[in-house]
Amino acid sequence: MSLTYHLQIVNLLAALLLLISFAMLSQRRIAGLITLFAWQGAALAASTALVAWSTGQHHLYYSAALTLVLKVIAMPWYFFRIVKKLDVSRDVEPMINIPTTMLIGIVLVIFAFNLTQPISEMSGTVMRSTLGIALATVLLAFLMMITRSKAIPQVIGFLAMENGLFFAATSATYGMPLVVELGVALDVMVGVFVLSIFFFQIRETFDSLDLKHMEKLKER
Amino acid sequence: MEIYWLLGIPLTGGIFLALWGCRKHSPEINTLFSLLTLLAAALLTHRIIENGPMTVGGGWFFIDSFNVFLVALTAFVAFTTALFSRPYMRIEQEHGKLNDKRLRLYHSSYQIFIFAMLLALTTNNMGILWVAMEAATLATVLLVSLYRTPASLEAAWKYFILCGVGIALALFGTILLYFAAEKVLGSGGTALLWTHLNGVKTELEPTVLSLAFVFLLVGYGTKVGLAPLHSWLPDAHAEGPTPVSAVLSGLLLNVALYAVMRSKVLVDGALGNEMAGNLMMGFGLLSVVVAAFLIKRQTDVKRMFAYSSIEHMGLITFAFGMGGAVANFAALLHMTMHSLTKSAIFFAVGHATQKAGSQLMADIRGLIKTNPTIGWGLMLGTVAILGVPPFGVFASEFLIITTAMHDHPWATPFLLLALGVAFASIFGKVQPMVFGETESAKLPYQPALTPVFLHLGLVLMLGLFIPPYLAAWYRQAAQLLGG
Amino acid sequence: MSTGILLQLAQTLLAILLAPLLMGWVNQCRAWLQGRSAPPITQPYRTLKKLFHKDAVIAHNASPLFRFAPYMIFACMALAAGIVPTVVNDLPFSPAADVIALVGIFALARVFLALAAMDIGTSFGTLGARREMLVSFLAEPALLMVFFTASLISQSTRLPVIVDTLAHQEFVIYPSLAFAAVAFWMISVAENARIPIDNPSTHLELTMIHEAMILEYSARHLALIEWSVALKLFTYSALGIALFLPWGIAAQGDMAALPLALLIMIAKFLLGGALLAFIETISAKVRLFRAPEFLGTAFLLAVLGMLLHFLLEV
Amino acid sequence: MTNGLFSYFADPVQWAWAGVMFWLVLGFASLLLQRSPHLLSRLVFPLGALGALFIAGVGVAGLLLPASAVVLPIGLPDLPFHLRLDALSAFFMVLLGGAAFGITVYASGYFKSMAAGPLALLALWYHLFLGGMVTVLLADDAYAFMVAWEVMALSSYFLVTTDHKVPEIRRAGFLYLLIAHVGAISLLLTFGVLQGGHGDYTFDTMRLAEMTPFWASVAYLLALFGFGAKAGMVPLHVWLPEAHPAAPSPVSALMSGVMLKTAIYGLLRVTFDLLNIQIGWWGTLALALGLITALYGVIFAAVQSDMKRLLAWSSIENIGILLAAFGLTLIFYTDGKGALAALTLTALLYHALNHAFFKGLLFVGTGSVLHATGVRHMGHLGGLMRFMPWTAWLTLIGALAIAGLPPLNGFVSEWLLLQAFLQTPGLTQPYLNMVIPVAAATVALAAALAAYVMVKFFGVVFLGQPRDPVLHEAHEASWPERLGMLWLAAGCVLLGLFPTQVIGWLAPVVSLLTDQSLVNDGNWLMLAPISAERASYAPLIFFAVVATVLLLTFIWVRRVYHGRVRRSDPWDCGYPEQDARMQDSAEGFGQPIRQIFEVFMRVERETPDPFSRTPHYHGASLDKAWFIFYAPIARVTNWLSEQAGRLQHGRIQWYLIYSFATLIFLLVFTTR
Repeated sequence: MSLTYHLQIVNLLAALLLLISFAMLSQRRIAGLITLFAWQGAALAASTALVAWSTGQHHLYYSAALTLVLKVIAMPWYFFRIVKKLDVSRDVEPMINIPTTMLIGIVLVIFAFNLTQPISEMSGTVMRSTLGIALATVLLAFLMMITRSKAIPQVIGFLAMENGLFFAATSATYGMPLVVELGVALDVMVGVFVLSIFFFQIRETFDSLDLKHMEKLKER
Repeated sequence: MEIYWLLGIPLTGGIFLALWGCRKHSPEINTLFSLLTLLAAALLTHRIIENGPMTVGGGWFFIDSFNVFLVALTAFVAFTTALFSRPYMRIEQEHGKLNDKRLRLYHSSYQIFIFAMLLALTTNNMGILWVAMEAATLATVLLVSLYRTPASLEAAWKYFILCGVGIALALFGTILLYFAAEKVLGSGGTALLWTHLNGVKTELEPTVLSLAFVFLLVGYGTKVGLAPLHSWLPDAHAEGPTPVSAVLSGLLLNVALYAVMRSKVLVDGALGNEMAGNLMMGFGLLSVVVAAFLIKRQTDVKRMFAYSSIEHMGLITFAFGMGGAVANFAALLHMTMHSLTKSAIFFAVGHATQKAGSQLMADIRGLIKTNPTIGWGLMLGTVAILGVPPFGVFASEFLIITTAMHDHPWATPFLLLALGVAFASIFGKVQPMVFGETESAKLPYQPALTPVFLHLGLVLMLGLFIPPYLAAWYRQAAQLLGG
Repeated sequence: MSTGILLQLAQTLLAILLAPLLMGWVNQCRAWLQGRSAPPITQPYRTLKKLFHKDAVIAHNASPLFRFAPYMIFACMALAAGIVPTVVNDLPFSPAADVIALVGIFALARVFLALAAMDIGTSFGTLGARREMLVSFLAEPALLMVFFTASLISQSTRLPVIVDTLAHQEFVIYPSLAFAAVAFWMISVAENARIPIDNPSTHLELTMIHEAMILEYSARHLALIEWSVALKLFTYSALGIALFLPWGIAAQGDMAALPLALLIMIAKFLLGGALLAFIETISAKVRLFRAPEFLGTAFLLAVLGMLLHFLLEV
Repeated sequence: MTNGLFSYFADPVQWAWAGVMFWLVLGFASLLLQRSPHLLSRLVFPLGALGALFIAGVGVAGLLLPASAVVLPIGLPDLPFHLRLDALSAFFMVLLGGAAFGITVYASGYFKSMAAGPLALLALWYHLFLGGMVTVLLADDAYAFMVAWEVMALSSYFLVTTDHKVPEIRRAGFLYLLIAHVGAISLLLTFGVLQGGHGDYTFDTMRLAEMTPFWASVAYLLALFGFGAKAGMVPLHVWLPEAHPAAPSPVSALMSGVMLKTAIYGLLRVTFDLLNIQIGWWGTLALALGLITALYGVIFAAVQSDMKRLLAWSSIENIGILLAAFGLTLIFYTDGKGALAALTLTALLYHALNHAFFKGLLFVGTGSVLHATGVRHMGHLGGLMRFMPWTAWLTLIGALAIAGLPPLNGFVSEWLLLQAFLQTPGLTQPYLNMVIPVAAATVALAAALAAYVMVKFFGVVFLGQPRDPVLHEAHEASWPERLGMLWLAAGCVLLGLFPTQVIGWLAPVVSLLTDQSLVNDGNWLMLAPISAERASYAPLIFFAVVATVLLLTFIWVRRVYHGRVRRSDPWDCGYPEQDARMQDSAEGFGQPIRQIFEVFMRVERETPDPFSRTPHYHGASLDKAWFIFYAPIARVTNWLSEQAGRLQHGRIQWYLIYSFATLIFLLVFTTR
């Protein structure tokens, strides 16, 4: 009986995840973006922990903790620092204007649900539509990367994508083997580290993090 | 046992070089570690020749004839590249393009990169495979931006973002794979082990696997450089230091394709239809054609050969897509030939550009006069990569094209067109670089040409004679890939 | 066989000796038709005699080829004359060269003449050589086509066989041969440097072809060339006769017919010469640039004749 | 009877391979001899020539002995090199060896003055080239064939670009290699069609493979394209007039004389041997292409002013004639007229052999001229007969032979071909009956034009007054060069005088391909292919008569009249001053042809204005095929590559969109 509660809560969290993705899609200010990213991480961690508790998959606790530490505390803090250091406060107007982006996003969500419908049918796990939501999150993050024309938002989009994947891994399949998850986490960490190096390099070379400076390499 | 050596040596090498810093002898040490890796690889290969495929470390590592020759190839090219990079990077340093800090970074991440690739090749776990691929990307990102020029930074950024996204999609594919697998194998560690998956591939859920394969193909395909996911490749290959271009073109692409093939085997088993094959043929053909036409407009020599890598990867993918004993055999052969030849070309090009102080082909003239060995190296390498016998690249192209004509005639016009255009473009641009008059002086130092001619010699030999055991590997591997 | 050899030699000699006579006859007729008082019919012989007795004057830079050419040309023409059946039909040489080879012989002679003309390196020599080759490259295939028509009818490219079929089988009317005859006429006019293509009796620089080539020759060389020109005319006439009115040529090996054949032959030649003179008189020389059109027409007619053969006679 | 003589050749194919190996060793040895150019020219090339002679000998043996095969331990794992020496290969080996011997002997004198380093490389490529060609003839599986084929192309490319400092030569080499490569790919496709599947590429399996007419035609067309590209068939000929002149003369001689024949060999091999069905329209197509090629080639040869280009164009003409003969053979063969097919095939092979000799001779002749004067443009030559008589007279033989004049060899093959054309009433399709004699007319026209071309070539280069004062210093060719030319000239004469014997040697080849052989109805000195009644030609009698008459006349003139000669200035209608510039220039000599056939050309003229102090005339007749076929291709390619270039315009967002779109597309595509 309690399962249904968890189920509902996890579904709620999933919905929250999706909502946050939309919010990120519409968010112009970088600071806000980072906050939203942190919240997304939090939701993810919560859902992971819940799944772990409800299904007794103990290694999921680790990944929940990992998520909490990395995506809710470390990275946002780190990003805030970078933003402060490089004082890049506002994002410029995105490539496609917000309402259009939203519309596209909604279409994507429907597409994702349709796509995962047959799979969710046969899913043995407690969650039914979480896979769909995960895919939707991934696609929305992808969309966000496309629309943003500055370095940091793009990276945040990238990490949001990672979140979606994590959610898929945990909720739809009770988590990958631990080694894999650790590896993934390691990669993400290193990735962020490398990125931060990049930010400084780019900054000192182009004295801005605007991607429009980085369109020199092309076929002329 | 050898497997641990194989992985341990480059890892320690990376860490050691990172800590050791940039002393006088770090290039030599780099070479030394690569040599040791090569030895370990040789031992492993020997072992495999002795007693066939094996799983090591509780099934975490799996070596069969498919990946063992890739391991050997990787170790070999890594070693020769290290040989080449020793004098090359020295000169770069003298030219003041690099300082000690970056050289240290270069050496350590070079080793890490090798480690990542070897891990990706030898692991039995699809998840670890993904991790290793991502690690390889991360290791090379900073190498691409080593010069800190705007161009190199831009290239590195695109490389990172595009490959990152791609690899993320691949992760989703892996998750789906796991999702399908755990129903059969039960959750836990074993569900991602390729050997287990391969055992039960017929029982895996087709719809999920077809979905998974799309993600895996798009994901790893980005790293293979299949059009239209190839956009990062020319930038990354052209802007990094030449040794890095050599290993990227010669090795990383192979590893990515290896990942695709591992998943294709599973998907074919599960679906029992041509879906995966057709997708790969489509991507391959598209890449060949697009690359050929893009080659035509190049002015930067490294960029041009980067596109040529796309073309050849497309050809290999196409061949794998066709499937069947002959095509797979040809594709494996072509993998080998391409990495040997392309790296050799990059070595020669590296010296040439270093001498001319520019990568623009218009600035490089009359090599045959200023330095005959480099000139002939470049000329013969180009001829080889363009698929002119008796060089080995032709052997595989021969098999691929004839098989295509026999099994999929509709594809051959595109191949004919693309190969013709590519030939015209590349040769037409290389010829004046090698031949003709020039007033530039001779090369001031002795270039490291052993690697160039070692590779070309091998390619020439393989074009005329393939040792029986090598052929045996190829055949087994082809079998394994569903020949 | 031995009689064959004898006949062959006899006929060849006859041709060589009588050729200038034909030339003389044509000139005489021309003169009559133009109302001039004619030179004696033996005039060509006198000219040859005179030329042979003179000292040869040769340009400083003449190469051996220049002096070798006249003999070569003469030899070729002699062989040609030997192959074409004029009086008798059974000739031992004739297997040596069929009609295609005959064309080859003419070509050989022509090439040598042209080369000799270019040897001295005068403006006129080269000009003449060029024009000669221009005329020939259209005339030669046309001639070949005429021969083809004849040999398609007779299933053979050997002249004796052709003559045999046409003269000694039962009489058939071949429309194709009519076309061929017209073509042949135009060709032989061009090949023998007669009006309307060329005028043998002028040295007008701008119009001459044949004469321009032999400007530098003198004395015995010139004599040989003039003689071979006469021989060429003779051979062409003989060819025309053999192809288009072969009746009267003695069939293989009946000696009885010989005297008659001889008479008929002479009559034919007289007629032919007169006809040539007549046509030359009534027609005017065409501009050089028209020459290709003229010969192109001949070529077309010849091919047409051959097609007609396939349409009507097969 | 000769069997006994050659019986101790255990296995000709092995001897042939040994010859190839010998050449390869020689080539790589020459790299070591870089220090001593004398050894290179005095030792390596003569040895190579001996190798050529040996190959020719092996070829003769192969003609007399039954076919022999060998499998080498190299090649692909499942596909070692299969070599086989049957009559067809043997004949072409005789051709190759015979021509290559003379040319290589010549080369040993020609390259005397070259610097050591380049000479060593040249020697390497030269012998690789020879070896490659022989291997092409020996190959008995697709892989060996393609490898040899491309080695031949590559080495000849490096030979063509020997003088790579000159941009035009680089361009020529590039064009050559490009078209060769495209042709090679289409050959690959041919073999792809022919192969039995599951990677069995030996010719034996191809011979057995059953084919539907459709696929057989596909294979044939691909082969025609591939080999046509190598042979210089219009419109794939554009590389030939560029590449052949660019190469050093002995190499041009090899390429024109021998390499082009390998394409003919391949065409015969694929059509008559590998494909086991033939279709009539193939022949008609080949015939048409051949005639076009022949006419096109000779017309352009007539308007050239560079002597080597002129010869190159004339090679195109001869290839056209060979193609036409090939087509006619196919027509007869598919019509079940075995004997006539045999006749035509004989003509084809004979002409191939002849062309190897006289074209080789002419090219090396121009080589000597080039050495003596350093001039290729005929507008600056002339009067060389007086300074280099050997070269002149020997070249004259070649010129007369290629002009198809009796009693030399060129005439024999033309005679045979025309005879074949005359036999068409035997055919069943009525339309062919009519078309083919017209084709004969075209061949005759081409032959006549060839005579025009040769008069121009020889007359302008060797006769007349030197158009340039420097020509007075022109020196005669060196002895090895003379010997080489002598050999080739002797070939022209002998092949012309003894056709019956030659046809006897051709018999095994002909019977191999057409299951019929040509019976000579005449005796040993009379050639009568069908029947003595129908046609006959006896070059020996012919020659004897001409010679005797000539001698008699000469003696008679000398005996009866005095032989006095007075030297003076040329008369030339009494014009006072004579000037070398008053002779016809090369352009002038070609002018009538240009006027008549201007439709095929794009003519560029710049005529001087009447008042200019230094009048200058320039005229060039460009090949229209280039503008019709190649320029558009280039344009389309450029346009496409521009479109492709737009994909790559630097904005990372767009790149992401590509990935995104691809992903979505695939997802939709797969789930449907």
